[in-house]
Amino acid sequence: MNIVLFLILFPLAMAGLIALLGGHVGLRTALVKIGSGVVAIGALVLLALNLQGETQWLRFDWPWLQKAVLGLDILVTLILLVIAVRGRQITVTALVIAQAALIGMTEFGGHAHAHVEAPLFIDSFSMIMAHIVGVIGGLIVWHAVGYMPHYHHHHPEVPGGQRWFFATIYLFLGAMYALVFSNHLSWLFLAWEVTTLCSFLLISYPRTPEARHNAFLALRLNMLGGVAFAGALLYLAKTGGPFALSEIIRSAPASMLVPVLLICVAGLTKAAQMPFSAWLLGAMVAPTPVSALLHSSTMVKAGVYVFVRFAPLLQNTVMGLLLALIGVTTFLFASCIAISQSNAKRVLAYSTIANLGLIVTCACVGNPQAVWAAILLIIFHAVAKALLFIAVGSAEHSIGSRDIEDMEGLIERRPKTALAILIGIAGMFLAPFGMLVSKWAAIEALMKSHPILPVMVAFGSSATLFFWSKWMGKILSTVKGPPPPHGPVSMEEKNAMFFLSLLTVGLCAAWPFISSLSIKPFLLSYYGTAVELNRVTIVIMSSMLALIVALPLSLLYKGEKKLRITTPYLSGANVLERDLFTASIGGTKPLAIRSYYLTEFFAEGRLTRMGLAATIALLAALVMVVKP
Amino acid sequence: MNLTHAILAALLYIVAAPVLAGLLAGVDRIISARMQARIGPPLLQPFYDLFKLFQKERIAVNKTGHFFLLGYLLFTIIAGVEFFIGGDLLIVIFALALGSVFFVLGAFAAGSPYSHIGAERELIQLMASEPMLILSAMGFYVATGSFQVHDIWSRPDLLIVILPGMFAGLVYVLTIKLRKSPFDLATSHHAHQEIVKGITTEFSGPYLAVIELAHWYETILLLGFLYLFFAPWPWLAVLALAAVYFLEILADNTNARLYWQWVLRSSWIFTAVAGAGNLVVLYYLSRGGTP
Amino acid sequence: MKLFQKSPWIIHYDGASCNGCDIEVLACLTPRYDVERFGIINTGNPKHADILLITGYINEQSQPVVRTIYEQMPEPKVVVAIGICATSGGIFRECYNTKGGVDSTIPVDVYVPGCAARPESIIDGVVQALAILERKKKEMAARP
Amino acid sequence: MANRTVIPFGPQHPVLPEPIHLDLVIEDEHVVEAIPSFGFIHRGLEKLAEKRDFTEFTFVAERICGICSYIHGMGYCQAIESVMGLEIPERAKWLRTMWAELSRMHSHMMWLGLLGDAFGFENLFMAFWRVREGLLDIIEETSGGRVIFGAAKVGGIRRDVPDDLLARIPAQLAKIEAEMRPITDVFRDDFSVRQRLCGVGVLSQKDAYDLGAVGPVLRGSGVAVDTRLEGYAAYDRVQVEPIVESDGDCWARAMVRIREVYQSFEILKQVLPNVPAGPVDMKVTGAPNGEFFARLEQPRGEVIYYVKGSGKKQLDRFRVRTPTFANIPPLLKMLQGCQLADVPVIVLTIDPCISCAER
Repeated sequence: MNIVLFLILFPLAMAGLIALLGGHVGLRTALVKIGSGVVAIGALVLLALNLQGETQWLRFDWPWLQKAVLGLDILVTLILLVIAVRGRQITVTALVIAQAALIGMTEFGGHAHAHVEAPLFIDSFSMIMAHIVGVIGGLIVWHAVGYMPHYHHHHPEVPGGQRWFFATIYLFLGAMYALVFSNHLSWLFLAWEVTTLCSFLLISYPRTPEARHNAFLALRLNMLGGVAFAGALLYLAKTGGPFALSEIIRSAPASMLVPVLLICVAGLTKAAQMPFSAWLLGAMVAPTPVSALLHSSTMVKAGVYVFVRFAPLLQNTVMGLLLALIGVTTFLFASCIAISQSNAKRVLAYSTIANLGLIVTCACVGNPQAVWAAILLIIFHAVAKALLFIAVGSAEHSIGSRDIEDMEGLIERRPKTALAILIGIAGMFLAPFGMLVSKWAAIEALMKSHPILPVMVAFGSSATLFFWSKWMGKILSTVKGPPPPHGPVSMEEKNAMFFLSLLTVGLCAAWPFISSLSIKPFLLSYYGTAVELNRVTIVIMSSMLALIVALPLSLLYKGEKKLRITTPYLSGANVLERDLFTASIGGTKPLAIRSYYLTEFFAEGRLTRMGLAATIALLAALVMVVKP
Repeated sequence: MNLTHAILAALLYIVAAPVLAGLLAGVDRIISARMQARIGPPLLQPFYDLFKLFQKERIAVNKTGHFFLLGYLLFTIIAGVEFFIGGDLLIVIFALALGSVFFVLGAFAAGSPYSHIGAERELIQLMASEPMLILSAMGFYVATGSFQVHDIWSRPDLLIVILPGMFAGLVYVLTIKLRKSPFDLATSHHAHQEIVKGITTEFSGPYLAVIELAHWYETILLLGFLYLFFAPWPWLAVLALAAVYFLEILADNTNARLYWQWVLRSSWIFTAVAGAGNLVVLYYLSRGGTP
Repeated sequence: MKLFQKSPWIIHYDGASCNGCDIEVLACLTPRYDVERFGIINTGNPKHADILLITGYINEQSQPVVRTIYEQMPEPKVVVAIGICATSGGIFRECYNTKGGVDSTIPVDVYVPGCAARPESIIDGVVQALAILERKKKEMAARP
Repeated sequence: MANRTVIPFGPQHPVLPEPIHLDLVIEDEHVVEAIPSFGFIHRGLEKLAEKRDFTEFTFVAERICGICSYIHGMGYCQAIESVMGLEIPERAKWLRTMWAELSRMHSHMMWLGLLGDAFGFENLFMAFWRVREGLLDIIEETSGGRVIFGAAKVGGIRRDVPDDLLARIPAQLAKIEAEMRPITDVFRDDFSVRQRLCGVGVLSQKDAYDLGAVGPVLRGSGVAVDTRLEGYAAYDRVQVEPIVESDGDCWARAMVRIREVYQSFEILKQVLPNVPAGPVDMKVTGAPNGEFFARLEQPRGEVIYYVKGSGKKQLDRFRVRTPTFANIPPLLKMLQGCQLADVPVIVLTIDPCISCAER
């Protein structure tokens, strides 16, 4: 099982190497590229070595290891403290100090420190997470190699720091691996804090006041979660509870209410759930690869990871129901708000928040089928969202805007990028693509819990239908003649888009296999039962997919030669060019067609306030329910 | 349901649905005309129109728009087939939504203002009607313990008795789906509309015929949804469906077209009250009154 | 079956008329005349229409509009000029901005007389147009 | 940053029987800006007055517009008669009043139907037009024409109406009135209709006055002005009260027109029994010399005719200021901030007669 250690340590080593040698551009590029390949292939090797998805434990006989973890903990805390103090952030400073105090009391408070026999482990769920981190993360890093020079070209005001940028990203990936393989809660906490730190560094990368502000916002909200997490550790230490994830999961739910709740609150912050969702929107200021990374394979996925882990404890509890309500409320409100957004990245951000809400909901409902849906959602969301961010980043470079309205007719201007975005969007909401498969499973699963959950999902998913469809429509519709695109798309960007598109489509064909190979063993190990798939449904879904892929072939039908191309209907006011019409007071006017944003109906501010109020009330209810 | 039955049911739907829906459209037009003190067209008029449209010249704004219409037709048929072979209700609803999205994309692709506005309005209507459809599937699930149409179909008890809210909600949403006033925002069977023909503005001849055909398939599928409420008593079901359809025609003839805000708000509220209310009541009843 | 005779869809445009013929065209749709009996529907959209009913003569400003509408109609299509103005310019023939009847701009198949044309004669004109529509359909099919 | 759609609305548009064009700028469905354009049916018929004999020109004047055709003919004749100092026979005056009211009723009922259609209430359109046919029958029986009466003539009316026919009309009108009641009640009470009309396209009293609105648009905003009170034809001998609504919205304008239809029934009840016996026209000799303004109340509001002659058979100058033309500035005011769905409704509530406005 050295591969696990390798997966954790290799990115860390890469981070160090790039930090040391990254001054040389060529060398750095080569290093980053090789590194991304190794990370992705390493994850795949893991699959090959452990095809059955058996749970395996890693034991270490090194007594200094725990002390090293503690040392690193202190180091990370110190770095955070320096950042907070130098940034004159009083709240953040207070939070860091609070967290340090909690950890100090845990470690040095004279409690019998729980010994964890196997601090690292691997089961089929961590393998799925490892693939997401490795394959998608690797592709994003590969993309970043091509993207970053463009980025600096378009943003000359941003000081170059690609060396530290790539080092941080590798550190991030290493921390994510550590997070999903940790069985020891202290180790998990360390990885948790490192991801917080890395996200701060990456968000503040542009060095603008806005970036700085948003980075501190992210830090503040995530530190809130960090403090909660540290509180959970202290509670466990005081009550002599287990420190091993595997033991916590197997213990009686009633005895674990407080620590589980605290860690779940930490999960809420990381998964950008309301009322902690603001940081994810702010994180858009960072370059595209960072957004792609934060939204798809890392960071937010760390948040939902703990929920899925704790799912058996949350099943059939009031706490679980309340947390599920927070998730579903986030889903509903974020989906509705996304309708009013025209900035592509904000739409993606709200959609991420919404989908994570759905994952949280499923995990908190916690029955086998719901967890099955949650894991499928994690997989499909990671792939499709990474693809969307990367494709939108490319589109932004070639059209000079990230506004959806400016993507009009992208299908003619940049067919490949447009196709990638279309596949990504289809992957996010259309039958029979992944997210829809999962949503279908989610609704079935949530029906076994309280009906208010699936009802809210039904409303939320109709809202997603609206904003995704109009975006697709915008890309497909051509009103003006295509203006020449500026700026080429780099090879690396194309590769990443191609592979992620392939993955998005391929995964929908392959999901029954993923389900039976990876998710089923996990559920069996957790619950002793698993979900059986309806064969007819799979056949229908597959044939729908085949049809969607085959439909473009109908364009080759030769009867279409008889087609007469004419002008669009403009009430008879057409002028020869298709985007002009005879205007009032003489002359001609260009046509402009814009999508609906329904900004009064789905007002961002009002809905955000409503969502915040609802989720804060739910949090308060949680505190009332869970008394230590 | 075994394979032979399933194939037969699918074939029957593919062949019989347009015939049935066409006749229904004919009756609809005659009844509407009578309500307006007119004689109205012959019963077979919808078929004359359809076949005529297939014979018209093919014109289009660009070479891609109509490709999406094929998707509209195909996925609507798939939704219907999945329904009538007794498949998963949620898949039916998603396939239906997929078909509608294809339709909308086709209209967007035309890049013409009126079809664009029509497409946006169609999306609003989709957003308005979708929750109720999903909720009705949930209602069937709570009542019968299954999402499979086959299981729901073969239940001996009359579902309308325990799902009256769902039925009312579906009838409400049916008005949107059938493009009847006051909810004929995106396009209308009548001529005078502020956005011309809305979503169908740019589609003519055979392409318009495809849209009409898909709409017919959709109509029968939705009526099938309503049939489920009365499944054990087919005669009552036919009677109820006739009454519902008449009600839709009546609503069409006694209402002005409303604003999109009103359509969206009212159908979401109606869904939340009738649909979700029904669901929650059922949930607590099934748990013996204890929350 | 002669489908075009059973399902003619019309579109109406006011070239430059006094309204008299226009409201009579609309009156054809209403209960007393009820042209839907013959499957006639007023579509309002050139792309759906088979028969273009034009009232009034053509002036400088309406000429391109009429041309566009005609061009946007799919084959087979028939043009019916309604009222004496549409036929020849009628009482406005000597006005300074006239281009003449509808046939000055697009080919006309049926001329309906009257000022204003009565609903009965408009319906008669449309019925005459049906035969022409059917003929054009055959010509269209014969074309390679 | 605003996402604004810019589209042409008209000239060819199914809700507009006549060509008018608006450059619409909309945001979602909010109308941000609407710039109108005219001239699609400009015929230049005022210029034609220089080529035609002034008596013959009556036919042209009747074809200024096919809906308010009769009043145009009558107004033109009244103007010429005033220039020439002709006092036309009493019977002609009364019959003119009758036709003017019949013409107002058929115009209003046509308009009510079209309005119903504009907000997607097809049944209402059919119902109003069905009832209106009865009115057209009366018009056809008395004048010979359905929409263009051809009854106006300088110096009187073109043909007399038999007394037995006049005696039959009240019964016919009573039947029409009975048929109308339930349909107009829909306008008054129906939920969806009120949704579409109440509070839409509000024109304040001050705006209506300042922008020079006329007719039902002005009266719908609470200004009691009705040119019929000037007492032309036989209006000085019948009871006419201006019909006023105060809300200034589309519903108020619709109500004004509905009440005016009923008012016309009342006026006809006063006119028909009182038509005196006698000749209906007089011999006209000479040619107009001088100038005159005639003001009449058209269904759409006040219309002004200006004629100037210099003793020739042809007029020097003929000019019409039609109500639609006057109502365009208020229309632009009303369109501000409305919904896309309201555009046809608001445009219709000024009862646009583009043929009139563009002549």
